Amino acid sequence: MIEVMTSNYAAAHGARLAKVEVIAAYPITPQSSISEKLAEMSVKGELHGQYILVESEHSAMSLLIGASYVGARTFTATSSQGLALMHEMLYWATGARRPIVMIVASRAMAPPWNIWGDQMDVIGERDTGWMQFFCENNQETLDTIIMSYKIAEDRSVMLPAMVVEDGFILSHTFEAVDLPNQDDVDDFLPKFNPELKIDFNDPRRFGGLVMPDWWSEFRYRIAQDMEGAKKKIVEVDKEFGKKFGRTYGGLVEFYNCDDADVVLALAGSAVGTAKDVSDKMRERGKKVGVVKIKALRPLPAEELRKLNDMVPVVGVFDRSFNFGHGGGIFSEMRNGIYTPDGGPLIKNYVGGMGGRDFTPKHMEWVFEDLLRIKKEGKVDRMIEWIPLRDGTGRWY
Amino acid sequence: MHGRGGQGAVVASEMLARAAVKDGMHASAFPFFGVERRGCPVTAFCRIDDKPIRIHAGIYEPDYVIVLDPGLMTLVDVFQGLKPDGKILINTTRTREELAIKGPNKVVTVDATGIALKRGLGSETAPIVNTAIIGAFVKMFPKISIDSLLESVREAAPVKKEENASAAKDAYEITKEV
Amino acid sequence: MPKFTIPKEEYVYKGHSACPGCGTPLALRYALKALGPKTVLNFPAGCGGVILGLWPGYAMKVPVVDNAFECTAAVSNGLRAGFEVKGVEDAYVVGWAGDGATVDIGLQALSAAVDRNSNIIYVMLDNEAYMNTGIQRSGCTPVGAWTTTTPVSNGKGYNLTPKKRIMDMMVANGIAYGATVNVAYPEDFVARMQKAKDIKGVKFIHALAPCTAGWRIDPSKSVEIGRLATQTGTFPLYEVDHGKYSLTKEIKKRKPVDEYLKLQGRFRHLQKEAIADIQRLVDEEYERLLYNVKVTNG
Amino acid sequence: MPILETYKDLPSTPVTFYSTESNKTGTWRTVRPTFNESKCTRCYICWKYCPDLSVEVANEGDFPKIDYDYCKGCGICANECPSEAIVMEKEAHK
Repeated sequence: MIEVMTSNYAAAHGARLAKVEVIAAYPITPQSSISEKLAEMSVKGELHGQYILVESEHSAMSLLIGASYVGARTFTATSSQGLALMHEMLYWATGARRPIVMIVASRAMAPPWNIWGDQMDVIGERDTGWMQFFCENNQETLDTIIMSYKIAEDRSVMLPAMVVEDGFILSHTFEAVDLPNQDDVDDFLPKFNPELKIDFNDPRRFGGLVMPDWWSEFRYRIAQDMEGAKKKIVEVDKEFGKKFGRTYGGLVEFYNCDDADVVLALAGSAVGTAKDVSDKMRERGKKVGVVKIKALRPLPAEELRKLNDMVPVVGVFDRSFNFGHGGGIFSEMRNGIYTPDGGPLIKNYVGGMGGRDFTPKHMEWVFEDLLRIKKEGKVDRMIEWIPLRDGTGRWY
Repeated sequence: MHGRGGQGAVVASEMLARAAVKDGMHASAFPFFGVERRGCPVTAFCRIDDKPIRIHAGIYEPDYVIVLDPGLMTLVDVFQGLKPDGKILINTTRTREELAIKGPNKVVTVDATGIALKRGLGSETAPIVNTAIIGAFVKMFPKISIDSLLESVREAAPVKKEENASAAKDAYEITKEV
Repeated sequence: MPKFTIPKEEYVYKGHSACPGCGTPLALRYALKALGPKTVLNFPAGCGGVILGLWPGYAMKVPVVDNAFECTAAVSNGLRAGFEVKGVEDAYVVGWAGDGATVDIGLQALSAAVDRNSNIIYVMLDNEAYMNTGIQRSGCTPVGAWTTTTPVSNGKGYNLTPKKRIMDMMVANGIAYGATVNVAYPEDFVARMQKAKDIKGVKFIHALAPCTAGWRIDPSKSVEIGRLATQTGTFPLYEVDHGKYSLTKEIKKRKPVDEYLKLQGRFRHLQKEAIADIQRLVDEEYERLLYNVKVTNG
Repeated sequence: MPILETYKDLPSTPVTFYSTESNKTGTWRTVRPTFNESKCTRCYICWKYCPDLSVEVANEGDFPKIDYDYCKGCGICANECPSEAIVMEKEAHK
């Protein structure tokens, strides 16, 4: 059934269709309409579990960890400061191997206050051991939530997943979304059935105090499972495609890349804009491609390394900035692409932060800049902020 | 789509998107992401295409501009970016000349306020004109059928669904095609 | 014929890692004797986690989950929600947090769990400081006590902040049931837990458990000193059943507080005047309690 | 019980595997409770107050027995015993 809705509503429908059993959430712009929609669904009896109003994001995550230990499927939504407040419990969910799924409507971190789209919040949490999936449009938000449960709850994975929608740009934009029917989702997504949960007949301590002699092994086990998740992600994406007719490239999608002179790698809602611009520029004979980073965690390093043989110049667009270094996705890309033998020329474009629009014209400017770099054979400026009011880039 | 906080510009853009999708097109609708407060000028956008819409960015060169509150025209340059062959729809009882509109753009007017009040939508001081004005708009943009629009209005209107649908229909009927 | 005055069943294993003379294992023993095997405990950071032993070992016969410092009430609520959605009705959910994890860092989550009338038992294991991290002052440290963050020099520097009136706060917040218990009174401890367990809503148990290291006491004296806390009125035993206060251990004639203080190294620096001040404080708080008993039963 | 040797032996969720009973805390002891059955009234105060579960009473009516494998020698039993049936003595091996 096709319905026009925001990405926030699509997220709520994703949770409903995944038959989540315990939801705990705390309001924050631009996530709030997810919480509101879930509350409405709960009142109408459309949810299969409990919806609990908590007093903070920290408690939301804590509560879900508790419920997950009993074997309940859990969900929450947050943004920005709320995600930062959760920070401690994000590590906890990972270490405790709780396959919680959370949607983040990404938003700028204060101060000064700014409630708009910006990926600083989620980039800042990329090392907490959560899988991170970025969405390009509202349909992808819904589909990714359903897929995330299947990936996260797999006994070989058992790691939490963060689904990222760009705040406002997706969260408040109405688009057509194909709502799958419940039977198909039930068929696709098995019930959460963890290997270990609280069992009064087999009382265990979930956690424990681990000494240095075993600590590395505990970490290594997670590292291995995160690595193994890559295979699962690709598998689930394919399976989803078979069932619902939509796929998202698994970990990473190469669009117009095969014969490209330059490519731009990016994550989130700007991917669509980049694809559009890439098509239009190709009509004019400019061979530009787009690398859609679907999963930032686990980082699809093997796939990214393919770019070594594909293109001489790679641009990376970041909707956030890590002070003191560069964009987070930029760091990740370099980390992923480069081998001891080197890699392509690479440049970071930083923009679209705090709600500043990143338009097709900006995108075109970026591609032209990359083509110039290809022609000149060198990167003159590793990190460029686009647009800035001092005349760097262009301001529309 | 230019309006004031509380007039329903955002919901109207959503209704247009819904109707376009019903008629087999692709659409996306979104507000200007600001801090919306009742009464302050707000802008909402709707992008409609036969092909899937992948762009997630604002609209700077619209084909159509809809003005929910003519009082805004002295505050906001509603013509900004409007293509030379673009059309503007204004909620007013005045004429193009009375509004002193120059330039090449086609101007369509509709008394959405009168229609809204007749249908009991809002009050004299704060009429809810969004559904009436999009009724007029689909007359200008026949790729969206009035039936799909009315269905969308009924779906998305938070209250007074029938009154809102009637307002859209009234406006549709009195607006002349251009 | 000699009789057991508390249930015989044990749910704590031998070989746990508590210091000799520690009050906490006693509290765990008594609580679980009342609650039985279908109980899940959750522990934030604190001595509790260490006492349960090193991985892969574990000192309890019931399931336990570990959690972060400030989220005991929220995790407990989550466990309860999990049981509810899974149709498990006969399990007890116990949040077992220290005084600092409760009255300081965990107060927000606890208060909200009370607002939600979450069906949990919350045991605040009160040893009157952050003992696990090395005896730092908490909101439950009594006036006069030395801690490592209220170090005493030339008779000055000891804690001057009164112990937080957490029970009154919880009662005002709307707990279903509250009780103070003391490891020196096992029968009362078990009775209070038995009463609490089947009441719906948040049951807040304030349990006093002496800490030999933090109180600077001889391990063999920990029960005796715990008992003196109640006998002097420093830690009176009472319950609050849906807002109604009543004493659960009547002390006919309260002993002077000095008898309690003088056995503990953490109060060794106190001069006569300071002891008199503490006596006055204890008297005032005790009068407040009697007043609460009177007005809520009138 | 699983054998734990490498990271592969760890479960997907960190949990414990054994009871702490392999941890013989009796080695911590520097003083030792000695029990004199003739003075014991079987009030079981020593059993109630033992933090280390090292005073055992098999059945109601039995005399308490001290489990020296785990007794940490805190001395609460001796301190609390109303009939002086338990006395703390220096550990011989110390």
